[in-house]
Amino acid sequence: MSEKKRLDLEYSQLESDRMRINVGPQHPSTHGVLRLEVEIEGEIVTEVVPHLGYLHRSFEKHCEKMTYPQIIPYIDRIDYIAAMNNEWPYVMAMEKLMGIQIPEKVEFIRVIMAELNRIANHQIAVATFGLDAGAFTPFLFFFRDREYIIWILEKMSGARLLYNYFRIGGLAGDVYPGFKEDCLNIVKQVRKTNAEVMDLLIYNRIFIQRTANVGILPADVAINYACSGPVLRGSGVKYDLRKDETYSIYNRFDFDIPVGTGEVGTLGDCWDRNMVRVNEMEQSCRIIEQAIAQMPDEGDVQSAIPKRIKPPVGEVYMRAENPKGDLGFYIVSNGTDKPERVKARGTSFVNLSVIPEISKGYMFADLILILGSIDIVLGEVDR
Amino acid sequence: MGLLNKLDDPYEGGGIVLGKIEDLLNWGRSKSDWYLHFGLACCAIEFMAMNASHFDFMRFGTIPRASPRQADFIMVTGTVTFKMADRIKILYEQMSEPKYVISVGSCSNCGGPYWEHGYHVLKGVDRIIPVDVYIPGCPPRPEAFQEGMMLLQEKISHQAIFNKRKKLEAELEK
Amino acid sequence: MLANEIFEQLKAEFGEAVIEYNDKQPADSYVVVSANGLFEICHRLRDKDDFLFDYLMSLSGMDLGENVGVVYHLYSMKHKHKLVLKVAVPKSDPKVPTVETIWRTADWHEREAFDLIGVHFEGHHNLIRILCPYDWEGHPLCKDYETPEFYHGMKVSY
Amino acid sequence: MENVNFIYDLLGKNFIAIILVISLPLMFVLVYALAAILAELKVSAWIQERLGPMRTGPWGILQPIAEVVKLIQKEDITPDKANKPLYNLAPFIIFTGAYAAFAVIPFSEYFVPAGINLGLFYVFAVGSISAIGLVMGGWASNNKYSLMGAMRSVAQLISYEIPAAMAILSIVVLASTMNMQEINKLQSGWFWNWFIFGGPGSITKIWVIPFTIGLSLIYFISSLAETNRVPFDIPEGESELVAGFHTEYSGMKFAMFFFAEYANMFIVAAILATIFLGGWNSPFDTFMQGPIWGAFWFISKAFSVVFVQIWLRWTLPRFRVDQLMYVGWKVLLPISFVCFLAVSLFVMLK
Repeated sequence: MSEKKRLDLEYSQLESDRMRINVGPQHPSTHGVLRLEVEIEGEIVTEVVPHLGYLHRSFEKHCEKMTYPQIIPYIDRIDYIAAMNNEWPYVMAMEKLMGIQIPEKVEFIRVIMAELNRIANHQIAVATFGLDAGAFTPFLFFFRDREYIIWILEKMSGARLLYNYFRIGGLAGDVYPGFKEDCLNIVKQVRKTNAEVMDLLIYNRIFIQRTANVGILPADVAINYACSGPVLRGSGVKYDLRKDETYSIYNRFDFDIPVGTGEVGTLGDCWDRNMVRVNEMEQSCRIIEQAIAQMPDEGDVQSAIPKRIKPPVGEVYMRAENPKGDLGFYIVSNGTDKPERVKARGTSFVNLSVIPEISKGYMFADLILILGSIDIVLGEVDR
Repeated sequence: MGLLNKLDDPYEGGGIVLGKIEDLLNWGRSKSDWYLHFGLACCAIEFMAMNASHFDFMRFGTIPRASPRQADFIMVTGTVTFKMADRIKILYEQMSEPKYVISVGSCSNCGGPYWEHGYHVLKGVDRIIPVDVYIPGCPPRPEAFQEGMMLLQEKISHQAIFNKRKKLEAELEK
Repeated sequence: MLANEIFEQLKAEFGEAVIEYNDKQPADSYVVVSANGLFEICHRLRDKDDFLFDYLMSLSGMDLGENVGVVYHLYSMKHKHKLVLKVAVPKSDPKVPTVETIWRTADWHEREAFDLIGVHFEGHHNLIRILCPYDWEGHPLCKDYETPEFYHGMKVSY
Repeated sequence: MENVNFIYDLLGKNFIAIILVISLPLMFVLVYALAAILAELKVSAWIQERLGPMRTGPWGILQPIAEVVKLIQKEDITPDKANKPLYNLAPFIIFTGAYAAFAVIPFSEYFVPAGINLGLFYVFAVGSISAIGLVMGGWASNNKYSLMGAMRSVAQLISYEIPAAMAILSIVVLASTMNMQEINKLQSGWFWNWFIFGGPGSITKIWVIPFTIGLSLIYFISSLAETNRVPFDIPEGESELVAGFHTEYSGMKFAMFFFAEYANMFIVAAILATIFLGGWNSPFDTFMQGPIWGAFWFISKAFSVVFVQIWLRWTLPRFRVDQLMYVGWKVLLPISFVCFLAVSLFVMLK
């Protein structure tokens, strides 16, 4: 028997008593009202049981009772951090179901809005991830920038957080004068802050020690769990709906899909997932710049649609690349102005289900980081 | 004894000494409010923005505390579901007196957009815990948070510590 | 591979268990299979080299009035093709075999469908409620669901 | 050697004088803690492009006072299942540990509360008392988070005392005394006489300077761990353990933890200032040297160290518990041994 095996055996006989602790629903770093029932042995996590539903707001019930345009505000409230991106798959699904052609300018504005919101979402994700690791200041740097993005979105839609801006067949309003300059300024500011945070947080030695080789998610496990977005890409799978299942006008832009590289640790660890988000901000900046350059100045922002939206009997499943992964809507229409069934495939709901799998055997402090690296939003988990 | 009575009389006039002490104590409580680090839903994101550099909630003297024992007030930021309602009750009971509640957003005020068909949504957090200040909006803007915080501070600074009954009667007469 | 080709191949292999193929919809076409053969079909869909449906996008429960249905949206990371599977079982005996051993992601989706619609997934290792509280009564997304008046002493309706 | 204490000189060594000598550090602790709390709020705000408390007095300078006024009024909760005697005793023990250490801190040439010869030894002995308080409070709270926080903090305190003690021991070897006042007196003159630069001596000391600077860094890092500051704040790491060992404490008992934390910060800063940075000595020989100036120099040096502690807190992420142990036992301890060896060699050759 080798020395290592002997030690392992000895260790396995040295089991101490296990302790079950409840993390949440009120806990500073569960990102909302998630409850994790954690079994720990000393500091080592041996079992994690997530309990959801503390924010179950009966979204799908509401959809059955509302008319199609009325559903959009509820969709904002699913993933309230990236509301613009949320609305997109729903309106695309409706347009596909009803066969509506939308004007070109609308596509451009939608792309810019979605990418701006993607940056804002990733800023929160990286900021709170830093907060989980104990670094408070990057959080505020990111929030300072996010505020500038929010100002643009507010000028466009009138709301700071939940926009209700994408409508079936178009948009709620046209761009305001000076929109292009604002966007270009944001891009500059985002790049500047990213460079700053690279030094302060991402390549900080303590941060690397904390996050590298922690919470490793192999690619096959990630696919089997149907993870998507940065969680899947962090494991090295080049899968992005904007390229793989090109929707809207994403084929006109030149951008890369950042994937995890295992630069400082193992492929698919927390650091990789976080780094994918940071790199995606840069790619979003590129898309915004190109879209601003190509965007037509003139044009309608609403195509002609019937006043009362009554799609034909049928069903459609449409998904789009949300900042957190692919958000899908399964809409079943029964021919009236209210849907028969709307099912939202919550990205965070699916991504979170991988937690019990990848957090076993790590320290309790790592569990918090793994949770943070998955970037969940509880509104989407519980719907 | 006329002078003394004027200075410190629990039954007549406020009393200068007690009144001043009361002012000091109220000042301390109103200027130093530690809130429970606790977010429920969409409003919590706006509350995070509120804490960040642009709006800087800490200007009011608020500090986040993760433990309810050390918190002075709880901000119910978002939709309260039935599954969560039991926990909010527990959290509120764990807080040490004097404690206050700010209900943020339509959802926790009255159920918000989920008032009609939300089978799993509590229609207003005031059904389970007493609320001091309501902040409307879905979600409220950071300016509304500031207003709500100032209202809470004003409420605390006029609270009666001594002569509670007397002040209550005086208010009722109004 | 297109959905109708997949249907042909499945029909050739499983016969009776694959019921029909529908492409008359304005949007997505789908394949209806029977509950008995579901597990084998799913297994074959994942593992056969021509299919390789390794990614379960979504699993939705449906209340169809008399029946309850389950809809599977599949995707292949390699071939980039999609398939919609449907299965319907009577409401009196809503038993569908679980696919959580094929796609681990189905675990929580199935719990959700059980919670909201009341589909019973046979063989699921931990079929308990996921969104509603563990002591909640009824399945809220059923069309005939009636909201309870009180929950733990709290009034439910406005 | 006689230690000068201006209160005894003025009043004689009677009862009132003793009370005065005891209460002066206490008053200092209270005033200092208020200032440090304000500094923490304000410095963090400035680092993060905020303003910090602004609405309590001019520029928010009354904020800590408001906080004390409020904490006095808060309800004092003792959890039902807590071990009540231990639970109630713990904050007092921690505060006592922090306060007792002030007895040997030389504030000025003419004021040190008790100039005992084993000053540094005493500081270390008393500093360990707070570990008992922590584990008492954490265990008696009957809360799992508290227990974990207490366990972590005791492990951390014990392991980081060793490199800190090695660093101090080296200076003791160099100064050949444990009396803090004596150590101060040795460092008089220009700033290159400070022990961070090898202490008083001819130009031949130049090769020992890297080691003494290293020792001061080791002591500073260990002191961060001993006071549970970032990046070693895992006992109360907010994102994991809610509030660590004081999760269940409220009101004045929590305030005592709060005060003790800041008092501890000052003590380690004061020790660092005394043994490495010349204590109450002016950096420029006789310029601005004297009893009052001494207090000024001492307090400003200690405050600079406290400022660096605050600065680090708002800059760095937090270590994990095993990495913390790794840093303590496998990095700091060997380096401190090497430095100790070098310093001893230097003393032998001198």
